[in-house]
Amino acid sequence: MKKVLHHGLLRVCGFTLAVLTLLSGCSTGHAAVSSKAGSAIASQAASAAPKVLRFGQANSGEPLDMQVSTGSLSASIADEVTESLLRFDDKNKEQPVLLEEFPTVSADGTVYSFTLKKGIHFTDGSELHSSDVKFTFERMFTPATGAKSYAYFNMIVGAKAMLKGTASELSGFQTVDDYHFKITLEYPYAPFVENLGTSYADIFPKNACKTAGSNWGVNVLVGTGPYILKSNDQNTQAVLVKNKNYHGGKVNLDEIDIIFYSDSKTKLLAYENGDIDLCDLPADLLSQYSGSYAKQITTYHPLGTSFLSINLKNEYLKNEKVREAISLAINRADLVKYVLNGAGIPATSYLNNSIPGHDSSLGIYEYNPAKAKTLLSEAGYAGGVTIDGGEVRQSEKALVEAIQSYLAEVGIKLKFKVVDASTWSADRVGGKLPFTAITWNALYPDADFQAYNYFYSTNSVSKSVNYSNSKFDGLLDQARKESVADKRAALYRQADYILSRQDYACIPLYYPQSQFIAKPYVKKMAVGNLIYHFWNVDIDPVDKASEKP
Amino acid sequence: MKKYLIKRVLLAIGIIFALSCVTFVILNVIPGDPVALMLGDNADAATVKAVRANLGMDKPLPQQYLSWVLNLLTGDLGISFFQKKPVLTLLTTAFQYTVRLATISYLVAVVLGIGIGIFAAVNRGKIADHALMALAITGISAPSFWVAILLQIYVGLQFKVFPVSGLAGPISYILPCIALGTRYAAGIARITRTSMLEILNQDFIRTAEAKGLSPLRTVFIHALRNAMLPILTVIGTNIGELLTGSMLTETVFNIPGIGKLLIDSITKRDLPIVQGCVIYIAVVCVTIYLVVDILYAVIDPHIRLEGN
Amino acid sequence: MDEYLLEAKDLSVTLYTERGELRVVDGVSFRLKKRETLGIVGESGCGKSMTANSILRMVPAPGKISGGQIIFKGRDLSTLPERKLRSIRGKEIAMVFQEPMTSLNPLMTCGRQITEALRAHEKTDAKQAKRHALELIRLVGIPMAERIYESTPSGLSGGMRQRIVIAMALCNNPDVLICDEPTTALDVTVQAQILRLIDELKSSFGSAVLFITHDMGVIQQMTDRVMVMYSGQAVEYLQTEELFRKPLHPYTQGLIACIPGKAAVGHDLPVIKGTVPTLYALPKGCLFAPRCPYATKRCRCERPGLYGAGRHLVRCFQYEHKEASNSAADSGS
Amino acid sequence: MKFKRAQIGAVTFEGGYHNYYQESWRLLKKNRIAMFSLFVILALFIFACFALWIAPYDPNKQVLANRLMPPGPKHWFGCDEFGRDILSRCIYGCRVSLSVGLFSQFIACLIGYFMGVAAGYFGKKTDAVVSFLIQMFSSIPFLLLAMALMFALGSGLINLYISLGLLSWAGTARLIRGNVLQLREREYIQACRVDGGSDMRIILRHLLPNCIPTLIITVTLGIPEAILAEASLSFLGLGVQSPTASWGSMIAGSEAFIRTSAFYSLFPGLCIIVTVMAFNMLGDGLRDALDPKLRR
Repeated sequence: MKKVLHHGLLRVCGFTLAVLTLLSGCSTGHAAVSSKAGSAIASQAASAAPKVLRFGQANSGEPLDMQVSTGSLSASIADEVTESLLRFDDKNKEQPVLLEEFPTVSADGTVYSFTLKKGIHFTDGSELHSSDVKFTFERMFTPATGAKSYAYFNMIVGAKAMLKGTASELSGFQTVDDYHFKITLEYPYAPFVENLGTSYADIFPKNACKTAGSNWGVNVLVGTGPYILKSNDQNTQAVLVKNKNYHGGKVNLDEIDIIFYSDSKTKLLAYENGDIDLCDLPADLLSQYSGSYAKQITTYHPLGTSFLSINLKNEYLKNEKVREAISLAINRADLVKYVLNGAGIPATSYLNNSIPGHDSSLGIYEYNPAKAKTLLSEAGYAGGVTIDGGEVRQSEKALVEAIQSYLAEVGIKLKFKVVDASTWSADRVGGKLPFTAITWNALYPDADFQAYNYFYSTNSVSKSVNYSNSKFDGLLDQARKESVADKRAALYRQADYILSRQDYACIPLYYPQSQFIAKPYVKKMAVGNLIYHFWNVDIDPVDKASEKP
Repeated sequence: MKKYLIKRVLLAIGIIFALSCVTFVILNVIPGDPVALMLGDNADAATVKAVRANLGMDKPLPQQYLSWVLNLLTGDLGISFFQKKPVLTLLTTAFQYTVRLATISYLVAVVLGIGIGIFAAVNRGKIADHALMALAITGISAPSFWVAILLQIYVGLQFKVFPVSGLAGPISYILPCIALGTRYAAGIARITRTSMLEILNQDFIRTAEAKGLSPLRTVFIHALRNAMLPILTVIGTNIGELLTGSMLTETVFNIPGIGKLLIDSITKRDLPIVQGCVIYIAVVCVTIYLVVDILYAVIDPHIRLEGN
Repeated sequence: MDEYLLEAKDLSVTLYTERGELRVVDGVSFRLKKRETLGIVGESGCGKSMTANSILRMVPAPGKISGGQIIFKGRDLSTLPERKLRSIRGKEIAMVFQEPMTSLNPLMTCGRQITEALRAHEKTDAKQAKRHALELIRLVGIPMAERIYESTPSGLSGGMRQRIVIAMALCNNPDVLICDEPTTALDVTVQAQILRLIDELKSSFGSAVLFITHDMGVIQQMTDRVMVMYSGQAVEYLQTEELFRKPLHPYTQGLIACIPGKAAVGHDLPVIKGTVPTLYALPKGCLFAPRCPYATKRCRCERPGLYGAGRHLVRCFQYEHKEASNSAADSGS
Repeated sequence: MKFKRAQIGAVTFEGGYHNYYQESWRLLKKNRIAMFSLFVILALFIFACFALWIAPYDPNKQVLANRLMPPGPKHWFGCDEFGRDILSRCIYGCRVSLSVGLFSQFIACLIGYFMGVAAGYFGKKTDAVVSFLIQMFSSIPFLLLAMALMFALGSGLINLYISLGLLSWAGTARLIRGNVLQLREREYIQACRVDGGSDMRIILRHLLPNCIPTLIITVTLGIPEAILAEASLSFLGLGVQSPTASWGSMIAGSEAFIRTSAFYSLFPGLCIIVTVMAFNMLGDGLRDALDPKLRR
């Protein structure tokens, strides 16, 4: 007995030793999670205090190099530091930023000419030249970079050769002088200028980026944007400070602290507790806050559609009648009202209602369980069907559970697993997933992204959809080359109808509404489409002082 | 002695090696692919393949493992798939948080647990004893993540004094430490009480009383010292767990410690980090046990060095 | 009557157990003069140790002193505040216990356990305390006092440990030393040594001794007067010499008869038939009646009082008529 | 959490097995807390077995109009975010928790016994290998391994049994090994070996009965650990499959509504506490009753 006891005593000694060693080993870098500047404000007079916005969001866990990263979380930070040639404003309208004006396009739609604004400087002091733009695109197509979103730009002549490693220069990029350059495409591609306005085309300074090497986007990020990346530990927070020489005019805030919260409930608790000034409010928490915090909540409608993504190679789902029956069995109005706390608009077709090409004349999909049952027996499944093997991410769990219950009423039994994102991604890319739910967001108001990237026959395989309708594909191809906006919209309207009303190749559910919650002293905050931009936001020091007890 | 030492060190290395091997296999067997996730919802099979090759994931598993081990021997744990940072840096940062949280909450748990245990033992059979022990058994029975959530809402937000997340100032340690420490405090209180009762019934306590010593002195100097040994066994065996097992508490309180890093990395299949964490944890645990066992053998020569 | 150092008056101890209240000591009275040795003798479970423990109010947990007084130097120890009582424990009244193997703290050096007792009552510096302790260790007949002083009890034999306990008890020059079966757990040879030690120290320290034992030989050797206990009651008070010469109570007679050597050679050792009654079910009449060879009908119905005169009191109806006007309280005179 | 103090030594059945267990049962019966816990556990088992008849509603039936309805006469525990009856889900959740506890510990007990016996009985290389495995399994956090295994096997009840069972055998094995080391030296085992009794026979006929008290205690104290682990895994979304009701997943689901509908979180939480407490207290009682050292 005594022997055993001794053991415990010694174990404690051992532990203490180990801890001491470790503590002494890692005593550097006491990262403070909540902002030190926050407390500084309280101690100073309101007027003299620096304006600091504390923004809470999930940690992307990715670098801020938007060629390597894809998520909106990274973009919300990166876009304040690095800018693309053009950008989409809070109302999702594209505006030139680094350019004097919109680029001009040749008659055949393949050559674009650009004029850079003069006197724009990166925050490392170097001036923005055509060479930086060229470097940016060449970096994107160099395989070693590991860029992930090159598909938006690989119609540039020479891009594919670079990606294959057979060329080291982008032949479709012609530098005219320091401020003028031309880009040639392989074929006419209408959304090209829009793609240039996304974060994926952020322009990097050639020298700074080369010097930083593998640290680019990790510890170092230099751009032309309104804020400078002061620190980013990728763990607790990133700190941005004002770029005093911003080419776009005066910057309102002195500092933005982006504090990372992996759990949205914790984030909202921190907001309530006053640890942060601003954060997004997910739909599942809306009912908790819509009462007492109604005035602090702002809603907006991102350019997405939530739908049940179904695999047309599935034994049952390949039957069009089964697909229509599924659509008929779902009460979308109730779904939005109860499951989403009203944060959405019941879908009328696949394309989001703010995207040109959406047909506003269509009504909400019919809810008719009886008809669904009839269709099901017409399809030969009067006894019901069991569709097994679906996978759903945690974020869509509640939604699909509700749909599961609707479908059960008409005799369609859905069986699914809630899996983590990496399992889901891998299984979906494999093309074998029978069904799942997803919200597909466009980067900007154009139907090409929503329709082409998901349902075009070659793309739909890796989405586990396997939709292949030559008429649909043809309409999309045609629209890509069409430069007249109205004509394009008409083509998409037609394609959308085939996809979602005729073939039922997906079961659109709703157009999501998003919301953020901000303290009353946060002024002029607006979000256009998922990515948070702080171009206009300001803090009212007087309001803020009165907020503090 | 020397032989024993060498044997133990070799065993420890063997355990760490075996663990790394098992982790590697498990992580490569489980479904899910970091690359597909990395590429976002717009991923396609061709890009996935290209990026996999870029990360060296297309090579056969034994080769991947071998190169990982070779790098490990040079102190290189690799680069995170997602964050693109050296795994070692990420680990040391995260470990700071975990160690700080674990040490503080465990110290509090030990002091509180022993205090409560003694108090209950001295007041055996009285209402205070029953109440405290009922509390203790509730403490070890309540799921810690639930306690954490309740604390956040009903203590954190109610008083607006304690930050509900993160580890910034001393005050922000209070809630997570309570959430993490309760279970251990309760367990320690239970064993302390049992052990103290056993000792308080012994003859030498009566001798001490007969000497005219104060009750405080009798309880703390005479009884506690003798009762301490089983308590320390419990304290010792839980340390490893605490240093590594606060995943849920860290998640709820948004503390970027080892546990959270691990959960995040597992869900993303960020293999280098997961591997690194497992090795790190195994090294810490195995080292603690090794040091303890060696000290044990040094101090008490009677113990059979061959045995457990 | 200041010649009495310690006086117990009608002392009762009750155990409050879940199954009911047990009177383990029932109205016991005795007196102890300076330098005198009083023996308490009886079978195990008769309440003699409880009596000893109750003097310093050290009755273990479910038990409590439920009646009577313990007068020590004019103060009633049964009601004295705990803090004042502590200044008497180990200082003016000290105890030596039955189990030397477990009476010492296994994790503390012997020296420290002695100095602790010293310093609990006297403000002396560590050096002086150590000197005193070493002196005591030598006094109780331990060779290599220095070494023992520094060592924990783990390596010591029972006899050695008991010497340490005795040294500890005597360190503050107590007026009364309570020895609760100090030799029971020891070998016969060691027993004799310890008894001789107590006897010597008793005279050199001038303490009165309350000696509890079940061993009649020890009683004969050590004590001046004896109280015989049975089932929590005192059944006979008498001078030690009388105990062996002319015991009156049938129980005492039985005890004496049981001493080996007293019985005639070639006969089996006589035994007292039956066993001590369980405290949960005490007989209605005389507690000894079920085992008594002389028991009458009356013995089985009524409880006898203490009868007799002066120095000799007996709880037996046989001696009722010899009752004098004095009560038990006179037994010591 | 390793607070198990079930280190009871090898038992000697002086008065025969029968008397030993009779005596233990007598002691256990005297322990009011343990008997009360036993009663609670039996009640929980009845709930679990007859959930179909006891639960007032179908646990998966959604009535969106009843969303987050507070407790009332129709729904005693209220309704969740899909309008499902929380009481019914708690009753069905009992099934998950108890079965996870029982089956995982049964697996652990089986592996632990044979591993421990192999190590203690055969000694030498077998012992070295088993001791290595025991140490390996003890030097990595339980929950982490459980998570990894759940990822590997996929969520679901059977997988929960397997992964929790595979991970909690080490403690049992260590205790059994100690028991067997003591027993091996006993005369009758030696005699049996000399007589040429087969190893399997000795392991099953002679060693097993002596290890049963240890096994009973480790299983009883292991069940609450397994229940808590299941709750933690379900909380992380790695437990049972949707829409199966489990207390852990209910707490996870309730987290979003805890501010306005505290009852939703409260009931499954209390269910866990009561169940775990009952097993812990029964385990304490069993240990006191079965441990010969504690017998007077």
